[in-house]
Amino acid sequence: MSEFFHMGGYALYVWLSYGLALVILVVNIIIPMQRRKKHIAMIKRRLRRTPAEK
Amino acid sequence: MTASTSAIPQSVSVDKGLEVCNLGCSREDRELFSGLNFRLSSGHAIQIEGPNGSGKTTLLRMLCGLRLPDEGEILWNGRDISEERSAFLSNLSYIGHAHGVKGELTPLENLRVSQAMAARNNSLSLDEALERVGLFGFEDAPSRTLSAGQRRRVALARLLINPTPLWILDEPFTAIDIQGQKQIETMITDHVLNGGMAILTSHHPLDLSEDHLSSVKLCT
Amino acid sequence: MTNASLFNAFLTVLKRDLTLALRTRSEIANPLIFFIIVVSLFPLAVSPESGLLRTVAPGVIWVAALLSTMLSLDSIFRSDFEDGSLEQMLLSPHPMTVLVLGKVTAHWLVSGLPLILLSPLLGVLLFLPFEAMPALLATLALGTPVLSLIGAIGVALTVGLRRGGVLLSLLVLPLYIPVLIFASNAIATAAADLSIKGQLYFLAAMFALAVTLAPLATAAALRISLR
Amino acid sequence: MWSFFHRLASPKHFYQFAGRLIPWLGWSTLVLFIIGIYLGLFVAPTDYQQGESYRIIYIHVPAAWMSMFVYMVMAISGGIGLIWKMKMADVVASSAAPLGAAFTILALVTGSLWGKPMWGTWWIWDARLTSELILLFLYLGFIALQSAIEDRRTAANACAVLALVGVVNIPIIHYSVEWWNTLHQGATVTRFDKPAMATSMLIPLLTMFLAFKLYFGLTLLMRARVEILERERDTTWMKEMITESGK
Repeated sequence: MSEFFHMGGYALYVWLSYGLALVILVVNIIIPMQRRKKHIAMIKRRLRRTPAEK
Repeated sequence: MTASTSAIPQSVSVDKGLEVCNLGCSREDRELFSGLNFRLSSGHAIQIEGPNGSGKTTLLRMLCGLRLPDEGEILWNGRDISEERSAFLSNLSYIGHAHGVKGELTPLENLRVSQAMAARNNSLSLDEALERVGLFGFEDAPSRTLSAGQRRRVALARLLINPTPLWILDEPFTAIDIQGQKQIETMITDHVLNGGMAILTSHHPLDLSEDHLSSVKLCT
Repeated sequence: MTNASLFNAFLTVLKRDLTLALRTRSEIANPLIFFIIVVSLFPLAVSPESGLLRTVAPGVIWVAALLSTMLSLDSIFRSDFEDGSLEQMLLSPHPMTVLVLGKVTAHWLVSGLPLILLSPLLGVLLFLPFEAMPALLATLALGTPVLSLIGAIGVALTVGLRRGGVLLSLLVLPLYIPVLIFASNAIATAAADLSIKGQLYFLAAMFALAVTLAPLATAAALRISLR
Repeated sequence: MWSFFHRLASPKHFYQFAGRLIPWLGWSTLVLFIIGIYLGLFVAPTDYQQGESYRIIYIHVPAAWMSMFVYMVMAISGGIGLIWKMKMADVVASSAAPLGAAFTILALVTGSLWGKPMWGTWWIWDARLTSELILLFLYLGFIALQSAIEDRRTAANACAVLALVGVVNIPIIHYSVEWWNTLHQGATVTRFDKPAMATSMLIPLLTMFLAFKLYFGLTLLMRARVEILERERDTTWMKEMITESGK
């Protein structure tokens, strides 16, 4: 198994690129989620302050 | 928010002239005005009144096609102005708050430029036009040496050399002295009385009879 | 709107912009002085040794020409935007693309042409071989109009902004890269006494593309910025 | 079919439609990624020439392809927003820009990581990497222009013009960089194009291509929904939806 991680001597490059890819892909999913929560919370707060006129 | 329009005499020909149907505009998410309806036909003027920030200038810019309406449409002779752009523009003269007179050029040069840019020119000579707006003797001085009021008169002189039926003027009387205002007022009333159209934003009273003048009020 | 009055409008805009530029003479001189200063920085920064300077001369002259055109781009629409004459041009019945072409030609005459006339002097400063001088003039003659035309698109997009200067370079420089590649390479090839017909054809093709398409994009961008 | 697109033009329908689609997209992207990476790292044989380092292409090539693809999406949706005045097209274009920039950065870094063992330096002015770098400048210009203009509609229209001008220039830039590269580098440097791929190497690549595409769809819809939340926060339909479902 350790031979697998060794990647024939290129471990640094292969794992660095896969690691970076993972980071970029995950970050690009987390950011929208957090902004979504923030916006929904903001809208809710505004709704509580001005009761939605029926 | 809606605009109230005092009674506008319905002229005979239905679709001649400018017609605004259900015009609305919102800036960012603040609604400036909506549901605006009025018609302007030859021999009429409309004065647009409203407090600051009620969207008067934005309305004028929409009427001359500089800004697309958010809702509703503007028709010239029955056709939407964005379709018949150059036909509409050759019948329109617009003088905005920034009146477009180059400081480095003399009044004569400024007029010569706008003469070449217009579709049709009439026989009035440039000197005569400048004289009529009270700029006799200032023809060759660089415009930046003139006062703000004098510079605005150079812009108003443009109206005389390009005979377009529709005038759209944004606060035409700003920075102009009493005597000058008289001259410009007669200019506008003469234009309207012999069949022209004018839309202006100004609180200056125009001595036009009821069937030649109406007003559109924008309220916030 | 006969095309006589259209051509007349084009000429009027051209004459107007030229008189305006000639009346504020410093606006013409500054980019040229910048052009000379930037080129003379390289011998100080790199090395005064002629062999090295000769190899970098084409690239250095062209990068300096590019940057000095960037400097003078802002003057195409900025003053007209501020005093309202740009609005008047948008509201003229003549098609805006023709008027934009007039303004860009005036800008080129004021900024591009002096660059071309000045460049042999800078070629001498950087020991550019004599055979490469015609190539230098030819590439600048074909290239600087493209710089003005594409630059006009960037200026039209940023004319509404208070400080659009740096943003303008970020928008426009990537689009200048093809011209830079073919022009500086043409001069280097000419310095080695080889034929540069291919590069000049490419530059001419880019010029033709820019002359036809760029004014359309500039007119659309102006209409958007003046909303 | 046309009415489907027409309904998508309304923020309300787009928001709900995207909301239903996102879970499906999310799971299928995850599954595809797992398969692709498993195939790429475990199953694909080692390359006789480059050894294990060639496995980086399973990230680099799809990312490079996506960076071009996203710019096309931006230009097309910007164009639609400009011509037909569709607000949703502007939302799609502005949501796609940061994703495109992320893909370009990913392609650049993995490209230099892949090149390091071969050339011994972190960066080499190879034709493909240089075009990728210039594409990054185009993305940064787009994002900078978008944040510089306050009014949302003007910003969207201005960026649409920039994207259309950019998309016309991308092939010109690409071929002039290629031509410039052949002049200076000559053919000695091993060409960057994919070596004749054994099928066992090709399958992971195609899986990763698909995974990246679905991933792009997923994040684009997520970002677009957030943009709609921001733009439509005062509309009645948004308020009702928030109060009634709270999601």
